[in-house]
Amino acid sequence: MRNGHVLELKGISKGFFGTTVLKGVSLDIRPGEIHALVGENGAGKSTLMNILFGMQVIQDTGGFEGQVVVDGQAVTIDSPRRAMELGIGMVHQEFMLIPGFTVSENIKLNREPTRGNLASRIFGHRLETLDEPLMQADSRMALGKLALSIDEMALVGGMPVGHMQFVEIAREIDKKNVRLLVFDEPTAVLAESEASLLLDAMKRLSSEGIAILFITHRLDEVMEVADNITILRDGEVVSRMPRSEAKLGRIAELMVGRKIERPVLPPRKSEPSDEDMVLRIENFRVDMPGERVRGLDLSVRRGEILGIGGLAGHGKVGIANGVIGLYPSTGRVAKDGSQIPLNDPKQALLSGMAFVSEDRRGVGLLLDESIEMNIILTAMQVQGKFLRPGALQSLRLEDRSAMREHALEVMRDLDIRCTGPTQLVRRLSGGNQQKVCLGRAFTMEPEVLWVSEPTRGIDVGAKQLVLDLLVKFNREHGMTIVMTSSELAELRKICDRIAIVYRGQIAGILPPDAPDVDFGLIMAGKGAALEEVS
Amino acid sequence: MFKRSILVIAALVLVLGVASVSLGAPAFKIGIVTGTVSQGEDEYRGAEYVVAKYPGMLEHRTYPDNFMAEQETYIAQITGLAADPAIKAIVVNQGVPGTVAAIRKVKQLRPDILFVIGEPHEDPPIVEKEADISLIPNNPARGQSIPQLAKKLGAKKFLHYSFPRHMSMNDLATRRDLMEQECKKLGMEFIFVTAPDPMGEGGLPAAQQFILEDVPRQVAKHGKDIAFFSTNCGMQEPLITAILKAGAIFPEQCCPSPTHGYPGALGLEITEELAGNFPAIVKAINTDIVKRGMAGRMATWPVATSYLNTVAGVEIAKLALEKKINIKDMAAVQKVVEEIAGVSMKFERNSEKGQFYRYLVGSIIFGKDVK
Amino acid sequence: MLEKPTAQVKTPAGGSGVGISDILRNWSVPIFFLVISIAGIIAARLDINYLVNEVVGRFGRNAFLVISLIIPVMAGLGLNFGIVVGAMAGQTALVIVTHYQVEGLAGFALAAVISVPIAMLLGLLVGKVLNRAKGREMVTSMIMGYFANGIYQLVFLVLLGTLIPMKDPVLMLGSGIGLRNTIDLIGLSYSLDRAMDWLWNGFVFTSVGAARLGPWRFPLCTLFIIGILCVLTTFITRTKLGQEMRAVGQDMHIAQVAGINVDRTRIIAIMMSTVLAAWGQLIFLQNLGTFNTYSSHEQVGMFSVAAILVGGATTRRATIWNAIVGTLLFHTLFVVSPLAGQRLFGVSQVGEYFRSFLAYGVIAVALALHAWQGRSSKQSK
Amino acid sequence: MSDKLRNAYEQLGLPRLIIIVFLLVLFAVAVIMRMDLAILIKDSITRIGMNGILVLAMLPTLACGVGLNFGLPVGVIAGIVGAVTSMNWGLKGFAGFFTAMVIAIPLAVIAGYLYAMLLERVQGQEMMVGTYVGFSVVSGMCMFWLLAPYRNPAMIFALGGKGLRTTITLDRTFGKVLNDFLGFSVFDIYIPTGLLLFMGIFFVLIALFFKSKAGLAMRTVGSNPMYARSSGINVQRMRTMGVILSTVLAAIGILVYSQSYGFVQLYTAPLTAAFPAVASVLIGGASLRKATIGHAIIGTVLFHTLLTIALPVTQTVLQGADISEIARTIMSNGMIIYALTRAERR
Repeated sequence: MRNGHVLELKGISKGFFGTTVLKGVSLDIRPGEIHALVGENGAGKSTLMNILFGMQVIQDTGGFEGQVVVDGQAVTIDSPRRAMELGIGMVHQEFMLIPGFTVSENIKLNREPTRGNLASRIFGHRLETLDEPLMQADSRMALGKLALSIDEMALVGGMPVGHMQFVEIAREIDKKNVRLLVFDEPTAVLAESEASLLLDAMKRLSSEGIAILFITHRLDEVMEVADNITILRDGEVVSRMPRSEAKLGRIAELMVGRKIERPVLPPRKSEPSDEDMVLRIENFRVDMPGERVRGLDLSVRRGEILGIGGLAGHGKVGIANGVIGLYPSTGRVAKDGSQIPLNDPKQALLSGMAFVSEDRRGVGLLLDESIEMNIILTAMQVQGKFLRPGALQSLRLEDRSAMREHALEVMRDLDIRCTGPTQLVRRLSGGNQQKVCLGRAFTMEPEVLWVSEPTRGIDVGAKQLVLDLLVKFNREHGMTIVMTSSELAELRKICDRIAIVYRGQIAGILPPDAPDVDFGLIMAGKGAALEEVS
Repeated sequence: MFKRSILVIAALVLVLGVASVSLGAPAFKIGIVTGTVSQGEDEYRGAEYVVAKYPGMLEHRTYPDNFMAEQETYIAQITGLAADPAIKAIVVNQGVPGTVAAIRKVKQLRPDILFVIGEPHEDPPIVEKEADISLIPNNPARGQSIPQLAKKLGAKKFLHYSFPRHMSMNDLATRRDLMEQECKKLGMEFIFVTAPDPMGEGGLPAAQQFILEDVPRQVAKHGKDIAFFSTNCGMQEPLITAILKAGAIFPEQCCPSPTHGYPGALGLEITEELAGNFPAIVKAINTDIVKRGMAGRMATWPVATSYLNTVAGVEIAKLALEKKINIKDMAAVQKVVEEIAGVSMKFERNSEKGQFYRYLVGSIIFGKDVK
Repeated sequence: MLEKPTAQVKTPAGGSGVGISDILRNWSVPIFFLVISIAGIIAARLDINYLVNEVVGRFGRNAFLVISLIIPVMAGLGLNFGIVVGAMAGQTALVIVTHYQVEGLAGFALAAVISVPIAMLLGLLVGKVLNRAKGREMVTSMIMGYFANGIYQLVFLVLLGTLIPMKDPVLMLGSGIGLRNTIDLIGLSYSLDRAMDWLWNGFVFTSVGAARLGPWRFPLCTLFIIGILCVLTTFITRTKLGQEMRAVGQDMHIAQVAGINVDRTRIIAIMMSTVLAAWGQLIFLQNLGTFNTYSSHEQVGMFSVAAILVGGATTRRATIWNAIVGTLLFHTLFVVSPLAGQRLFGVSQVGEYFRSFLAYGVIAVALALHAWQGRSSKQSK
Repeated sequence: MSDKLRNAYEQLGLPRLIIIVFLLVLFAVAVIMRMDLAILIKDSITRIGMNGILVLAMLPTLACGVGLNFGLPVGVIAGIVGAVTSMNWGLKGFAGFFTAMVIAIPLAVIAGYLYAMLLERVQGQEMMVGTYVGFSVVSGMCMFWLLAPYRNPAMIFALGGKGLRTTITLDRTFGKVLNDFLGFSVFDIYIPTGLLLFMGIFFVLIALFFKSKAGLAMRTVGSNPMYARSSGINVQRMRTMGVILSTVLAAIGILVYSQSYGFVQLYTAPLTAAFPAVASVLIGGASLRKATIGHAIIGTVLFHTLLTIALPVTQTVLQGADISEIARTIMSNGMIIYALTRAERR
């Protein structure tokens, strides 16, 4: 520790397929420091972590530029194992825990203390007996550091998520040489009381000299524990400050605040208003793992583009999935005054809605089918389009020429770049795949279009095209669009109103030109504070 | 007093009951184990016949259809029979693999039980050591008699269907080699053709299909005067069908019997008077074959060997238990078997180490020997 | 600022409940089988002595093979139909031992030793193939059995005596090429089963005053060895290696991230299973006393898998108790059902068909029950 | 041109190329050995025709995501019951054949529905359960064959006088009705026109079905159940339909097979129906995730040609050696393993 830094990142840059994700990011952390790294989704945080942990995906995509320095020594981290050896631990966002194992087995996974025995002397160390008492003692100690009394013999399986998070942390601090711990949005899935416990634990760890890199976008937490704060936006460090100089509002502004020039959108004949609601959602609950909706009320104006924003895990994605019937839901959804049966996708689609899923490859596409098939299939199944005449509805044959004609039209309208309508969707780029998804929904000619994360995982140029398309649908066809996105900036570009979801409910609805700080505060659950201020 | 009299009466009833049972039933019982009809009808019907003939004396069991896989179930069937102390002899027909193991298991606890095995599949020297008597058509001798019969039927060539698993049975392999020598001696060309194994993954249908296709191919290649022989029971029916169609020669089945393959291949209508009546069935087959213009080109044994094995096996076991026959006396055994078969036969033992009897019967040629 | 937490985090209810409903849920399949078996015993009016003798005998023959299935399940490979390959390795060793006429317990031990390298090599190959067929291990291992059978026939029926020099008129066919279809193991017969009978006869009988514990004959030493195997299997689960296997079995991805070599661990699991299967086949055959050169191994996989499923194992979870209970119940049913079928229908062959209908149908239903439970428990979470 | 070649190669895949080359070698050897090519070709054609629909029966379950239908015997038995009943009434020729079909299809629909209900509960383990269901149903039906009230003297056991024979000849009823319909010979090769036509009709019908609304829905369920759900398709109903369709095709398939074969095979024979069909469709290039009519056709042609000619030709070459059957076992199972280990890598 010649210069007193545990870790220094120097000028890290990284591009994926020509898109720059990180631009000259530098960062340094001292022992015992809690360093918060804040930024929106897609700001480049996870890529940075992947680099830090030598994940395979980085090497597979051509490596990175810049230098990683640990204890003043430049190092090459080419595998998670190497990171581990250097004393860098990671508390994963999705739990890397084995549900069928006990707490102590998970804490000691692949680092189990063993004792030699007869068999191991003959067949090698892998046959050494597990030292279970020691495993349990170590686990207890690690959990003790977090001031937590979890039964180390309990199965992880049925535990509350908060406990799993602590087990994950205990595993990292149990590593004897650990000096730097990375917490990747650890509180996203926690209840409030659990979250505050976690923050306490982080402080305790730092007081023992362990450096902590705290990735989050819950700004109140940052304010509570961080020593220093680095703000990342679009792959660049936009600001760096000690907590003493930081203000919540300022951070929020820096984080989301892009010099957004809201493009001048084409005008409408008549602006949507509260007088004419196309959709009313009341006391809506959706049981979507990780994105639960808990008793939400929302109304959608006819002809508007409504944005739904909010942090991951708060249920913004669950709304569309629930309304369309993919996840079990309860409550009331009424379109034009008539109630839509829940949990039945067919009814939802027949009522004139369409859905573009956030899970493009999982739900949105048939990867091994042609583009045209992907575009027309839903409309064919639900509305009976593109079928030749026949007596029995279900045995009517596909109408190839109508399909082809329509597919070509959609491909032209949406500018899908491909070798032809019969190309397999798997071979398309992310952006073009997304356009196929939009084409699929568009073919339904819906009155209300639900779009989830339309720009996730596609490159910048394609992002703009997709947004333009949505505006075009809206303006030219009068289509009401409800767009869910983790990127506030894009919501603010095209939406008429933006609803922010917090803990499964609408925390507030803001105009797109509301100040950055307002968005930041509502997202962070400080809507009440905002109201007081205003 | 009252209580006591009831006890006395009860005891008396019990004693009488037991006595009446023991008086009515023979002093011993015999177990028979055969395959089901889907394996082969003859052996099963033989068992039905003796069960009816000696009411109350026989316990009939069947072994699993896929006896190769369920060997343990097969063994359990036999040891299960032996668990009944009244059982003094067990007749097994056919002696599928596992028989030797079963005999050994039984003899551990019940060395007194007499075993009669029909058509043993396992290696003769091993069976010979364990089974008290084995009955089987004389396969090595048939290695000479079949080509001779084929020659008599006008064959110029002789074709032998089999597959690796059967060719790993020593008797069958020896018979094949003998056939080849005999053919050479008789001036006939010997052709060996591998067929798919009916126990293979394609199962019996694949093997049968092969036979149906291959016979016309061979006839086209070698002419009509070719005799066919196959080592597998399941192949007999399609073989006869194909030969009838192609006009080739068929000396006899693997297990010679008028009811093996012929009724099925000919689509024989089993009317009331035909059912179970061997002479009538033979006549009906004869009429049909003559009608199809195949007189003098097809033959078989006048007795159903599998049927005979079951019936004769039980008879010998019964006589042996009644101490009316010495099983080591080949002539005496032969006499019993001949009586049941109604024809004379040649008997032979495998070696002096045991009673592994092989028998040979003269053939009947359809359209010639049957009137 | 946030308020300080008032409630301390509570520990979750420790351990799993041992209520009757839990027992019913975890052991529903064995209980189902038990009921059917008891119904069968009543219907068949079976002699209990015979039943005990037969079931214990079959347990001794099969338990080892069934237990050999546990380790691959633990490592997430599902039920290993590939133990057929292990059985072939065991048989190869038997051929060698019989050829050199090593008899008795020494012969058995030698066969056990010889079978190890063969089984390990074959297990390695099977493991490599299965690593390329992740998610389809069971179907693949089943086909591997058929494939290996072809190779086995090639070696012992064609190459032996031609490419592989061997002369043995007792074992080989008259032509000098290939093995006969039956091999007599009289020299090895009961060599293991009875290796400890002196203990029983000399010690137990005399000291208890020659009181016979029923007219049964137990394969004492084999049962002892099975006991040791159970201990060993438990031991493996307690080692580093066992822990790695369990981790791989539960979640390959997490195991990989934790630095465990997933492919290697899976291969080791298959190799262990194959070696155990080879020994299991040796035990099976020494008890039978003869072996069918070309078919003894064929159905080993099918029946062992059925047994462990009956014991309540699933493709993802199998314990020693599943194996033991399953072997006992499965074989009870197979001992009882032929007679029960016969008694019920009066005609022996109808009884036989009824038996296989019932036995296989029950296995299908048992599998259905498992999958059904698996789903309902997932939904309840 | 080279692009076209490469495209064709990619479409075909290495395993099929190997088999095709192997078949060509076999034919070449047959020519060199002066074997009767006409008969070999004729047998291959017949064999393809009789097995085609059974292989086709694998497609619906693969398409709807249930996997390989190891429970094929369920449908096969329905077909056999139809055949036996029609024969019992003494119906001859096409009347007999179509009566058999008319009886078999509703039976297959019912059996398929029940089978599908079972499979629906065991998602993920369909293939294992199917195998055991097959065993069980076949054994159960053995009792039926023995005890069922069929009394036609041409069908019952010779000695027992009751119960159906293990194989029943179709000579006098509908044996070869399809094979002989419009049959003719070119260059000594007999073309079973009716058989090929009938098979062709079914291939076309199924191909059309997969282009219909229901067929597309079924395919969608198989390739991405979530996409299907989000398109308003009832996933469970499509899976049930797939299983029923497969069962019905198996019933029709076995009738076609039997009439060409000339016998109906009862008792344990239906057990073996599944394996060749599974092998064919896998060799044809189908995977558990994707199977098309093309795969079924290529698979049927390759596998059954291989089965038909591999044995006689190797036979002629290796005069007298036992190796031909063993070689065939190794090759066909090796191909299946190859397919199973490759499927993920496309």
